[in-house]
Amino acid sequence: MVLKKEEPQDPAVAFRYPRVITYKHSLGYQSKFAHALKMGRIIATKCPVDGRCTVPPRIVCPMHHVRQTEWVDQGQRGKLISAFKINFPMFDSRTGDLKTWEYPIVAIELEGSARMDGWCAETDTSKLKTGMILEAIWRPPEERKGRVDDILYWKPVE
Amino acid sequence: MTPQIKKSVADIPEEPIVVEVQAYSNFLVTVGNTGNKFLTEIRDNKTLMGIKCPTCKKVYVPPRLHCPTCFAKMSEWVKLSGKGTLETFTVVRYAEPYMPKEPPYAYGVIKLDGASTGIVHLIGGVDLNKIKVGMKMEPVFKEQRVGSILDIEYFKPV
Amino acid sequence: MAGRVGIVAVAQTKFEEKPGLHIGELLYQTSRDVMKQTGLEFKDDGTGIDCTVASGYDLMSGPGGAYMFLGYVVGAWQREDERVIEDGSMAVYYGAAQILAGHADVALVVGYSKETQIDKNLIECLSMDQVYQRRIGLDFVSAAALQAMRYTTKYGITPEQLAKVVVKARKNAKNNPYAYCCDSLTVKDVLRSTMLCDPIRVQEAKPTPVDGACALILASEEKAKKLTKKPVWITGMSSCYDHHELGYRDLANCDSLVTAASKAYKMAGVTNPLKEFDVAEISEHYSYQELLWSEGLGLCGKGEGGKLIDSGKTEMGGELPVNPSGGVLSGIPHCLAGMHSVVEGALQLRGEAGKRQVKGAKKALAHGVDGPAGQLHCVITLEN
Amino acid sequence: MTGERIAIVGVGQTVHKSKRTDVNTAELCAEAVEAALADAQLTMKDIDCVILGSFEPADGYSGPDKWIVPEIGAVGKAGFEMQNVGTTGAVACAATFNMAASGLFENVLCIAWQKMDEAAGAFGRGGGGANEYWTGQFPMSPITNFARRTYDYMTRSGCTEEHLAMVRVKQDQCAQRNKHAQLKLGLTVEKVMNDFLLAWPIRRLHMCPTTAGSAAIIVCPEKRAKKVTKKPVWVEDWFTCHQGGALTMAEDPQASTLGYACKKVYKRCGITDPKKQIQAFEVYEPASTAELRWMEEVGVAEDYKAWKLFEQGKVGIEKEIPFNPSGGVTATNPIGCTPVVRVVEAALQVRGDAEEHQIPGTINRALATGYGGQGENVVFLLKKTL
Repeated sequence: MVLKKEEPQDPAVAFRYPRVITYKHSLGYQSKFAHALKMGRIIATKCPVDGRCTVPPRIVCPMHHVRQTEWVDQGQRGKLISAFKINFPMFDSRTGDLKTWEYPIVAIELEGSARMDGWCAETDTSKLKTGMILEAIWRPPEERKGRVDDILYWKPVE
Repeated sequence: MTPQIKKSVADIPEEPIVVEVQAYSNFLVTVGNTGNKFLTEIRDNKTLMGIKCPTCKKVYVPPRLHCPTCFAKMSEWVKLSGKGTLETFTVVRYAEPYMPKEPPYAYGVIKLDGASTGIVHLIGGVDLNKIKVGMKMEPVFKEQRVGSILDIEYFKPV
Repeated sequence: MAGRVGIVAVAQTKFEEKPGLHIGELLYQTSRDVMKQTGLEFKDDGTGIDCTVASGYDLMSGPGGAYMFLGYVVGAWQREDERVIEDGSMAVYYGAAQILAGHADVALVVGYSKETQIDKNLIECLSMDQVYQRRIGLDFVSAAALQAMRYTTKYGITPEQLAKVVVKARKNAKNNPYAYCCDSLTVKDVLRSTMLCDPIRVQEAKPTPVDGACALILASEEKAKKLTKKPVWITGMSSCYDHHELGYRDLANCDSLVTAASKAYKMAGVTNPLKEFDVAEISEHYSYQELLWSEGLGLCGKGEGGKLIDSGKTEMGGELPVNPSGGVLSGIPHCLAGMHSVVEGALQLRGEAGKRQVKGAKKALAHGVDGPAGQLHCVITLEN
Repeated sequence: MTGERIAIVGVGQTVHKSKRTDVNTAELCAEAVEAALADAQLTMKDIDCVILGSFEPADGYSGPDKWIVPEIGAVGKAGFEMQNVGTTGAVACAATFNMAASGLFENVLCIAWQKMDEAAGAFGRGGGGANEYWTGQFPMSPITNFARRTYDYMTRSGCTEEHLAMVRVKQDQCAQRNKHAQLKLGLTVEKVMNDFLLAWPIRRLHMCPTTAGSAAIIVCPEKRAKKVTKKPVWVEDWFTCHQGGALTMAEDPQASTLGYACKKVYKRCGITDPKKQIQAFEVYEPASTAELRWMEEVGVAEDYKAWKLFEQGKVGIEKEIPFNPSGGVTATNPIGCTPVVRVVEAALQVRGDAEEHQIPGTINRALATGYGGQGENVVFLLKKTL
């Protein structure tokens, strides 16, 4: 679904309607997770019934429908589960432009057993093998905003 | 993978965060052949056209392809004088980014002569405090017309 | 109706600005509340809640498919979980239809809205058609104002009569612990407030932004009798669409509401709504709407909305108290108003409405509205 | 089911195209409604309830139903709009079936649409509200989801890229016989394998296109249905199986509720051997590669062995397993309306009116599904006789 930049000639046939919506999202219970990211840590909510850890945090366990109040530190390393590279520019709703993505997206199983997405520093996907250990590389503390992109990428551990 | 020592999460603050995010969009709005005819007539001939239902004989402005009550396909165009009666109006006194003008400005529903319906448009060329329901109105066209409903600058009292 | 659908539990949050709370928390609080009242859980063996119907606008809560990441909070895990993109009353309507269809026995209906995170007017502007009405910057406020002007001039409704609606709403809201605005207002205060969009003044429009959520559990007749001692029955319901283009309608009438009400009344066997109902909850986003919708609902004749408010019949203690909760004018978020009406109606019929209780209420009328200048109405009649 | 038994009495769809400049979205819907009314030999006057479905962020509207309703002549009728990401059309169908079965209405119209040529640059992507700071960071889209899903499937099953290409070629062969389908490309395995790589192993041809299209169905309760048509298609059962973000692709790349939903519906309808008891399948596969897993989940193939059926050439309109005879979603995809197109196609197969892409023999039962979000599914079972 690549955006074509050609503009229609005749507004009586078709016209562009650009619009920006500003959202002020309350993170609520997720705030703790954002604070942790600012501190360079990843934490997950844990289900009191079966102990399943989830990142991003969830307010209740979807399967057991119980409130998850316990937080568990997930460490800084994880096992690679899958990796793929996006070879085409995709629409970025944050800027309204097309963006190319240089790093492959990886799914990681963290030490604390939660699974999450991340970017991988190794751009050659053939070198990425399921089960290899990756380590989180963070932005400098002063640049962190409490968002997932505070983790710049995940780097294979030699 | 040897798990690292589980760190305590007690030191991570919990106070709620509100994040601000922008969502951009750039829709292409297709007018369709029926709307196209209406808009080009405004642009090229400064004429307002209505469309007549073959079943219930109502004349609709702005036009549409199907009659909203009979679901009959409409194709008979009716040329209108553009003059009409002000059925209702309002003066907008709050500002929003999507508005076409700086407030205060006025909207009105103008029941066009020869049509069964009214058209909503801007009211101008008159002191906002002197607008009265029942006034005879006529359209004022822009010098530079592109094929949009805003080619009518506003309706003003005759 | 083939069978009856019962409301077995209702819940609502306090309506206020809640910048510290995530939408999920609002949903969780209310849905857990009704589950606790009934002791029901999400189960797939037919002994728990069978399906969820939510109502909420996507663009209100986040860009694109926001609900996709919220459904699990109200039990979407491998379950029937559907969403109506309309005012909350339509979710109740659909939930009840699912039970009548025999597709579910117990339905959880939830509504959520978080106005603090968005410019409500912008989203409402995005509801207008792109080529004509949105291009000239029309939104729900200006659309309502056009309707208000037409209505008041056609029938000679005075500004004082409109202001009385607000005064009544705020006075009633004082008895409602969940209400957002319950300040003492006089007619003069209302008339002195800034003009927002002629003839609607700031105090005559719904306070915004407000956050909140509502939840109900609906059940089939058999199940409802087992689940609660005080079931509230849905006896009639209908929705009806009107024209979208404001110019296509006579804004002084509300034809679609008349149709919706007559269908719902026919189902419920109601012939004289003013006499037969003991309490009504009407979604009045602007002061004129209580009067105009009252006409549409048949509580008074055409153009007699002004007389109705003057007569005091709709006050607490009157013949038919309208909006004992304070209604939307005391602050109910966008798209939750109709569901709130049903919740309040059910509370009244259960005799659990606290200080705002209408004594001995047996039949209640709930109404929800969506779209510019009341394009889509939904009427639900309740009985205990 | 204690409510009324219901039947589809009329179906209609537009010819799906990548772009329509001659009509706006509302007029596009009217085309499908006209087709459905003509099919059922009813007029708009007969319809007493309309259920609308559209993925509104791709419409640029908040509640587009308000604008569509007058164009389809539904002013003064009851109804509302349903939406749930990719399964929008499916929940709209479910709502239509519920409304008809509730006994409140005689003729219920379901209309769903999407005009994707307008929507390039829609309001953001999934998950904005709940996990804003999370999903907003990653370019999450069906493409990335299915790249992950397919990668995982390949490692588990041992199938190769060639098999994936075979699936695509089969779909194209079917689509070429469907006059409503959008993409008719005349593909070969080589062509697919040399196509532009979006995200390995997903190539451009594997993904669903963006379509401007609309579809409508008319549903009546039993008594009325028998009056209206000689060929009613009975709605046997349906199940909306959502998961509401309970699992992400990172947590489980095979996350899907289809298998669960099928099991549940099969049990309710007494289906023990789906391969024999169901003669037509219209399954929503946003990427052609997903069809393999979906075949396993609906029960026509063993787990992780569906690719072998393609190797043996057993899948096709006239073959052993008639899967997606219409060409499926990789040929036509007006998002919010796609599941309705599935139901429409399944109903046509049951009636024997699918013309060029009709499956030979009697179709007693057909299955249609809707897919959305991260593995959410809705299953419909249609039947020829009660």
